[in-house]
Amino acid sequence: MENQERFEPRIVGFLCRWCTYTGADLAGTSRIQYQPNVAAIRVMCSGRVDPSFVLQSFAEGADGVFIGGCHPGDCHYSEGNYKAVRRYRLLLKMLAQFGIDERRVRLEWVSASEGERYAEVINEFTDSIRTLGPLEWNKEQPVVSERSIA
Amino acid sequence: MSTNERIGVYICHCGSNIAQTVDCGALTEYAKTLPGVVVAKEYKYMCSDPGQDLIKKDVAENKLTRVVVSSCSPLMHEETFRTAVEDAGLNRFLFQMSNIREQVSWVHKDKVKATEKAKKLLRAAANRVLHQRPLERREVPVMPEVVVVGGGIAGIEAALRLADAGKKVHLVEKEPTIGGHMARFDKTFPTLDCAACILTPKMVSVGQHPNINLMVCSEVEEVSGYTGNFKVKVRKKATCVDNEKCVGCGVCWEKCPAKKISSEFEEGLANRTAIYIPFPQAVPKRPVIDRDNCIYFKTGKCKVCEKFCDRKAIDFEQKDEVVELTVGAVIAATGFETLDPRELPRYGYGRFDNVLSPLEFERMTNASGPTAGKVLLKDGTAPKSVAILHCIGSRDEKHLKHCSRVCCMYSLKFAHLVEEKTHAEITNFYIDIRAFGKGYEEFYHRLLKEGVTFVRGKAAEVTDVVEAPEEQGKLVVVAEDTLLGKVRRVPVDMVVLSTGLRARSDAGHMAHVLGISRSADGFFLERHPKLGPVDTPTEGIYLAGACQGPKDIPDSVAQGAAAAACALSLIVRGRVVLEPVTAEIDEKKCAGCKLCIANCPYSAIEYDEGKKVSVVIEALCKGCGTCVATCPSGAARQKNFEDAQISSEIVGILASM
Amino acid sequence: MSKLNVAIYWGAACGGCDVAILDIHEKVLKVKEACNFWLWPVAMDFKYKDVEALADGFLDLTLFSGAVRNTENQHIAQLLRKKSKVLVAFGSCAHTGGIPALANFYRKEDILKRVYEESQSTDNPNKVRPQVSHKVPEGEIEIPALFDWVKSLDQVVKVDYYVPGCPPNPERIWEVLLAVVSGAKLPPPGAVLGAGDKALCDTCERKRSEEKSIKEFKRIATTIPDPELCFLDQGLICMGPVTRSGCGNQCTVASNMPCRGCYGQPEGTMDQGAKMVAAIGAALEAKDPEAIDRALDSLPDPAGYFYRFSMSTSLLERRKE
Amino acid sequence: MKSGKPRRLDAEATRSLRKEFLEHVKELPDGEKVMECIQCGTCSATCPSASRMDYSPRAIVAALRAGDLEHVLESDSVWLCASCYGCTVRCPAGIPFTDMMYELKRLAMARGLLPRARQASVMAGTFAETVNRLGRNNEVALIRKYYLRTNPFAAMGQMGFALRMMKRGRLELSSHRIKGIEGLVKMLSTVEQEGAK
Amino acid sequence: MRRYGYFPGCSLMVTNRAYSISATRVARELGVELAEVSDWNCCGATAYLALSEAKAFVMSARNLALAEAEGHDTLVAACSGCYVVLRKTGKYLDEKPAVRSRVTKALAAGDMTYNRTVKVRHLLDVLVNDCGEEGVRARVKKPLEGLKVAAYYGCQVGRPFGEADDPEFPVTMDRLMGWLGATTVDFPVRAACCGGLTMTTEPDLGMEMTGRILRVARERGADCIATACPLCQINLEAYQDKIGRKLGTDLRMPVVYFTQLMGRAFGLSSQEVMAQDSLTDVSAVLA
Repeated sequence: MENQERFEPRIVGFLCRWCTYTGADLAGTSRIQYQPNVAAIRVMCSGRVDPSFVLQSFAEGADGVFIGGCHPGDCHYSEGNYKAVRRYRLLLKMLAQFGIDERRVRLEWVSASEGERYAEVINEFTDSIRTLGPLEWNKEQPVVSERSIA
Repeated sequence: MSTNERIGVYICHCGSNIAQTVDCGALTEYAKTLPGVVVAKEYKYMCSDPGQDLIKKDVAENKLTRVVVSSCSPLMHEETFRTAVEDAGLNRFLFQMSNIREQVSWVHKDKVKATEKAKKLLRAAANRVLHQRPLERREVPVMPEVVVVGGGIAGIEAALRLADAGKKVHLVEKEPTIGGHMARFDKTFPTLDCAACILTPKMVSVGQHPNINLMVCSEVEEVSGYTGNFKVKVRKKATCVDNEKCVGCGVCWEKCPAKKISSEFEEGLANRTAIYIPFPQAVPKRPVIDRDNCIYFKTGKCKVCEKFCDRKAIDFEQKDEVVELTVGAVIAATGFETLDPRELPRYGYGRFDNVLSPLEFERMTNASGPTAGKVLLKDGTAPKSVAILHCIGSRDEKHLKHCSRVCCMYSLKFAHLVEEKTHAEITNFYIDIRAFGKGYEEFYHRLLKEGVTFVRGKAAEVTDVVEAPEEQGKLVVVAEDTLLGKVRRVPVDMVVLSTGLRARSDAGHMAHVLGISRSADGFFLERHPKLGPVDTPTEGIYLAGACQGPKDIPDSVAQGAAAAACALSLIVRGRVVLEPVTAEIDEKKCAGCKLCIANCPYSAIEYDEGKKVSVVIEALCKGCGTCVATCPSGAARQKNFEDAQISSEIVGILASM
Repeated sequence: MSKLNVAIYWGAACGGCDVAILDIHEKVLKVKEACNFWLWPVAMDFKYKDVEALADGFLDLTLFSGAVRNTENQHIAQLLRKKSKVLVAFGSCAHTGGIPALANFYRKEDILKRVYEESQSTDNPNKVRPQVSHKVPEGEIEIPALFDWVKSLDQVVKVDYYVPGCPPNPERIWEVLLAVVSGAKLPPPGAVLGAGDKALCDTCERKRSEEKSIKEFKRIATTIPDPELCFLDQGLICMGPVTRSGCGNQCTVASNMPCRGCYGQPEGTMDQGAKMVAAIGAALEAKDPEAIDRALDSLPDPAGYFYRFSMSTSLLERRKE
Repeated sequence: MKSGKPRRLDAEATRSLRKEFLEHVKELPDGEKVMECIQCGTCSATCPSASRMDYSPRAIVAALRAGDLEHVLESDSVWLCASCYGCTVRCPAGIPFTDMMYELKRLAMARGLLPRARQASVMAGTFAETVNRLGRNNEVALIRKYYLRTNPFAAMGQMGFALRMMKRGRLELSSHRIKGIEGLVKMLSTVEQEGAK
Repeated sequence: MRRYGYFPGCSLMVTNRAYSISATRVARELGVELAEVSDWNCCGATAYLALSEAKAFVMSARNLALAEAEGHDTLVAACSGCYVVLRKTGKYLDEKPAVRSRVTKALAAGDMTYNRTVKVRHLLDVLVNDCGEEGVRARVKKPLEGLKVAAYYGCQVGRPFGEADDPEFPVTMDRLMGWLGATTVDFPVRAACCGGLTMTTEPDLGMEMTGRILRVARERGADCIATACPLCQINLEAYQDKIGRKLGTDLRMPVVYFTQLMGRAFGLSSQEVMAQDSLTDVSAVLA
């Protein structure tokens, strides 16, 4: 294993501008180190995260998708995070039918003041995706895998 | 992807903040390979004038149509660069920023991996900018009035500043009087001015100011709307006194037969009546009826106050009233609480008579307080020895992790007052003396000269277990004198616990009402710890005083004035520019399923019965984008957060190098 | 006006689309007047070699129904593409994979095992499986190879137009044929013909509320729906909001049945299933994850429901191997 | 505080002792908080044994910072800890002092820095011996061996007590060995083979 | 009948059997079965921890695994020392993967597994909080009227995490004594350490610590000290004469287990609560 290059997961993050994105910035101003695998896309609210984006991310080759929103009760738009969590639970259920482990998508509440928590959550999520291994959905696969079977 | 657009990419070194972790040269070379990019440059400080000029020059010379800057967080400098792009003649929204400082160079050490992540983010931004559209910003008028929530010294200062500038201010206070904590203090550090002497004139000004609408016994229940146009619902609790008729003559509280009610203002060291004013200098000087303790409300009989009131100002039938205000700005000045010393049973508060909380001690030393300013033990005698215990609950991760900032100084003030009033032996137990303000260190030296003893060591407990004859009948403070490395047992007559300051227990609720965040310590979170200390992320909502973190009086006053200046600057402008992030619905695509209407938290979408489509009312839309995520047919679109824009970022992040 | 040269073919399909063509009733005679048929297996006897013999681009119009499931489907699709000026993906299966593409939720091996070993009507003690080539006394015969997953027509050849539906509405078929026959100016290639641009709700007359609050999902098999009220307001999943209009609301209005989504997604929808998750997921009443999951227990097969006709062209296309 | 001339320590040895200790401490839940000590002295003032310690709990952290752990381990300070957790409960920095004391005891034994309070280490050793043999403790066997190894004369002072206990049948004279002792021994030797502390 | 896994601990087998016997007995009165985990071993205790942390965890984990295998989700410890070590082991197993894997491996060597489903609780917590005021009061037949008790918790009942009560100023036993009809005296040293094993290793220190508790109990006018830990009990009762002699004061004081007082209030005989095992004169308390 030591000779092999470590699997570096490719993870897309969707961060709400008010809480998690600001919390991620706080991790930066506080110089808290974490793993570089999550690249963040800023949205105004976790309620803006269309499940289509999650599917698109997997289809484009993501190994994991992270969604960050405000804690329940703290949404800048009052209830966007509740909409996000409802969609998220249904999405997980549907992804399971596609054979995608539900641990590959995570919705977490990280507030603007939780820079340290952001780093912890990202590290933990990155490690868990690393354990799950690559998903490689976008890798071209043969349509006929074995000639012998009709 | 082929494109006619001409993108310019600018990589900022941010001195060495970015450059030491991200290979900016490689990033610049990489930028040149991206679709549509015709110019890619790196510079030491993109946000500086020469940096911005670089963009402006390139837009003209290279006929750029889009601009990308890789630098700090957009929350920091997006506006700076948008303005530069606009100055160069492009629409300000044909610009995209990628955050390679806060989310790359400051959080990763491995230069190779950090550079790789910076490339991903840059590629996402360059992809996205191709899908961005020119947008117009919406201007809306700003309502000229301001609500100040909380009538402590910070709120008073903010209200007076605004009112003096000719603006109408609504000052909302929960208690029956303004004045806050400061009204309960005797002296103030380090100058030892009498708190009442400097505060009460300001309170009177508030009460008399024609531009101030003072609402006591009132609470803000709801804040809606947006910058410049907030609707604030205030509940005015029934006080059972008609303030228009009442002149504050005092006959009602003199006659009230319910006299044994513990006074909140006096920390329970004195009693009050059921109809009362908290203290003689209260503003407004109008009594309120405490319904829980009023004999009439408890038994249906009494009404003594009504009988004696010749102004006919008593109204037992009075009901709560909800007032809706329309204002341009809101200033939160809701203050703090002191930690309840019962949380730390080791110090014996509540078990021993002569262990006092700081507010009890403030009242005791106050000339108009329950002991007329005398420092007395429970048995009425003067203490011969007093211990003052610093840092109770503060700097303690099990209670308040933060330093409460004011306790060292108020402890020194207490020591001085005890010395002045009793000549008792005084011992301070401290961890570090933090005398950081103007004249504070000098005050510490004064105390040293006065002969007050300082033991460097935090008190571990206060006990009445006697280990030596001299401890008999005393309270014993146990602490390690860390300078000597020796545990000391100091027997005293009285202990004052300098408890820390914490966020109010209703701070979570208030934050929710105001739509603002709190920091880890529970206090309200400012927009920027250095450059926006009284701002919140929502323009038009400002913070003043200890609701943002522990503060002494001068800092609270300064913040009150600063918040007033911020609010004033907003309402004097008269108009405010809103970010164009609102949703719109393409009537060519909308099938009228109404799912967006069900999902909008602001009722900002209406159904047009004629066209059978849903329509966004832009003025009400706050731009969360939930309807866009919901819209099944792609008819709803969020400006500057369109599906295609977000999708192109996903592609950018995941494309292989 | 010379007659048009036309081919009609079915790939992996049930044949319903061919029947739908016949459902234009007596108008079919008008079609006959305007067209020469060169291939229509369900109606007439032609051989592949007859088609192979045609000059490239000889056929003016080919209607290809059915998905692409095996090497034969692909081979004929490629052949017809070569011979046709205009190739139309006809019906849901050719358009988006249709019902056959629900197989994409299973591994090929599992499907073969089920069909050749486990199904109740199977008697196959030696577990014989079809082979791609097989020797018989007459020589070696070839059987088409099954693909790992089902594809839409445009995933193997370039398609000019799409006519959605399971099956397409006969009225729409007639309009399409009329347009081609009359030589009218056709829309740009890639367009969907015989369907509306908006979602089905546009043409649905049911009353819709402005607050959706779904406590649990009901099943059409055990519920008699209110015929006036939007299905979603009744807790019944209706694919109308994420499905193109044009079907004539035969299910939602005429039959009191929720839309099953056969017309595919409207233009602006990124992914039929994901959008359904977004739209109805957000409309649940529950707030905490456990309560949400309890409500979702009443929806045992969301993917099957949301991608009943569109699996091949969905963002993920298939189950992870 | 320990008096006398400060001994010049071998710099490398000092560093490695400190490093090893910190590594071990950081493995404790909240162990890393030892770095956040604010030297307030709450621990020492709480500790019932502090008056007899050369290095009070606070001073131990100070010594750790100064690279002076060796002196701490040569003193009997850590052996006076009665494991009452008072310091741990009160420490405003959240340092798990009691667990840290155990760590220091183990380190002292491992390094052969035998303390003046030899009794405690003998007690620990004797206790472990008994438990390893029986699976459970037997007070009589424990105390008997302990006194034999430390101060046989002191045992004489305990005679009255023992007699009173015996009268009430409160001395377990025969040893109970658990049934699963074989398995337990295997488990413990697995740990030993792993080289775990 | 509520059923809990029960871990008596070595010292309750003979030396402090009065505690275990009275505990089991009053528990039964309250409808609680303390089902002793079979073939348990030493918890890993204080002294063992000083030698090898890893081995101590394995010792503890074996007991937790036994309880789990017998289907218990709660393991009740009567001895405060065992309670702390067992609970600490649980915490490390939960929080420290390295400890978990080492312990798992060691357990496997003895053909055992532990899935971390057992919660460790103290006997005092269970009898007071699970049985509740009503449950206890309903059993009281002979209220301990007039009895002034110094409720002595010792240090480890609520420490270091204080889940069931305040770690510095616990009140559980005071509440219990009230239900039994007794009163408790103001007892500031309620959670002070008795000295534990220092009584043997550092006798001067141990006697100082134990002596203080006895002295304050007398000063505050207590008729007896009630304890919830065998080590506290033995230190307080066995050394009181010796310490008294050393200090030149009379420190004599009955020292009993809280369970013995419960038993008496429930109407059990003094034999049933093992009064005969006491070294102090308990006639006025347990008679």
